[in-house]
Amino acid sequence: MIDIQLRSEALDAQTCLDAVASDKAGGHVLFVGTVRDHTQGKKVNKLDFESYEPMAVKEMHKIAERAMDKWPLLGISVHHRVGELEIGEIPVIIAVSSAHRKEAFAACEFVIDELKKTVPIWKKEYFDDGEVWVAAHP
Amino acid sequence: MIDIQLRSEALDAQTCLDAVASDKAGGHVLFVGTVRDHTQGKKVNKLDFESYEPMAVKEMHKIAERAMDKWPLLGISVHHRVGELEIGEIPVIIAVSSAHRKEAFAACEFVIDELKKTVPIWKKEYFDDGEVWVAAHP
Amino acid sequence: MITLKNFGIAREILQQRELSLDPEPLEIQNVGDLRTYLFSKYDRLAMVSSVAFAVNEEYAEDHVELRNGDTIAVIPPVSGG
Amino acid sequence: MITLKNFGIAREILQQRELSLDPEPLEIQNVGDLRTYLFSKYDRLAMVSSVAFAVNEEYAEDHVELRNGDTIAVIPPVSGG
Repeated sequence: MIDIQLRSEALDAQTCLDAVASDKAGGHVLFVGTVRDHTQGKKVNKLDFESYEPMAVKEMHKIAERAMDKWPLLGISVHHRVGELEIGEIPVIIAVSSAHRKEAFAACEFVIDELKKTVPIWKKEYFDDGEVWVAAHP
Repeated sequence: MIDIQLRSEALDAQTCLDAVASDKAGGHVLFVGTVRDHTQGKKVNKLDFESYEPMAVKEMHKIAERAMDKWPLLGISVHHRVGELEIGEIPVIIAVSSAHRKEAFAACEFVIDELKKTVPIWKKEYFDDGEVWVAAHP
Repeated sequence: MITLKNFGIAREILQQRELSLDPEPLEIQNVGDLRTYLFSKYDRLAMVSSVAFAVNEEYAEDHVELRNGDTIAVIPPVSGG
Repeated sequence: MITLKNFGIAREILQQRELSLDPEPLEIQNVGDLRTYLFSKYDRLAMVSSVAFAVNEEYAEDHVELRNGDTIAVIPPVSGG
């Protein structure tokens, strides 16, 4: 079971856990990203996430399918937020369920690592003295 | 911040996430155990968890402190259920927060692995044809 | 007197959650002596895959001495989580 | 005609989210030709740490041919999560 969503409303951990629930599941691992109040020593005021929506959803699906091929999983849910986020808000939640926990940990970490590499979503950080597209420049 | 609870009421993922929330956190990793409907091919009807309460709480604290020593974490929450549980119910939730996700994944997996080795809690599985204390016999 | 607290399968084998024991007449001086005594009195306990002990809520090896008033937990293999 | 969709810093540098381009007069036959054209026209884009392209919502290497009606996304370093 794969559940991929790109949303402009607040994300919710329980919703993602419910999406991967199964009577055969023994372990669920959830990753919840939050907007930190600082990056490399600078105070962050807010973030803005932009996405290439249809392709972002496709790429998240591909990652989930690769994880399903690598490990015996029961479900994967990936919800990513777009738009403006305040400190403490949640840009991404990933939930993975499997019969045993080891696979769920490995798969959840794989999904967030790959998501950060390939999914066409861009983050702009706003500071007191300006704004920057993350990773755009060396 | 360490939050350890042994509870006879239902556990809740969001409660554990809230317990480890911090403006400095970038990653939260949550492990949610659930009661599977089968074990080694046999259908499980329900479970019963018994604990040596004061020592179980102490041992969970020790594990959380060891994790805090090993990784730069912001918070750990460990909630364990006792009493009778039906299929799909949650015996354990572990939430870990840190500035970066790698440490949160490693620490969350460490805490559940150690919990299963040392915390004085015992699980009895009920089948159609009997009941068994898990791991009591080779 | 010492107090034994029995859990899981140990509680079922000893048929009580808690019991008091006078260690002196039984020549029980440390955790190892208590283990030997319990394993010989309850042969089903000796068949459990491993039995640990805690003295006053801390895991204790066989060499740990027992004192009057100690609370000793009989800990079969744990299976939380 | 091909359609360019520009995201993140690429959108800001090209100053529009979407633009149409006739590749024939510019002798743009594949993704690599488009990259060369954009980098020479927008020197700030050439300074971005890496720029990938997607043709019709799939990542495409420089050798991939462009056809009339294709939608090409200009993809600066992603930073989701």
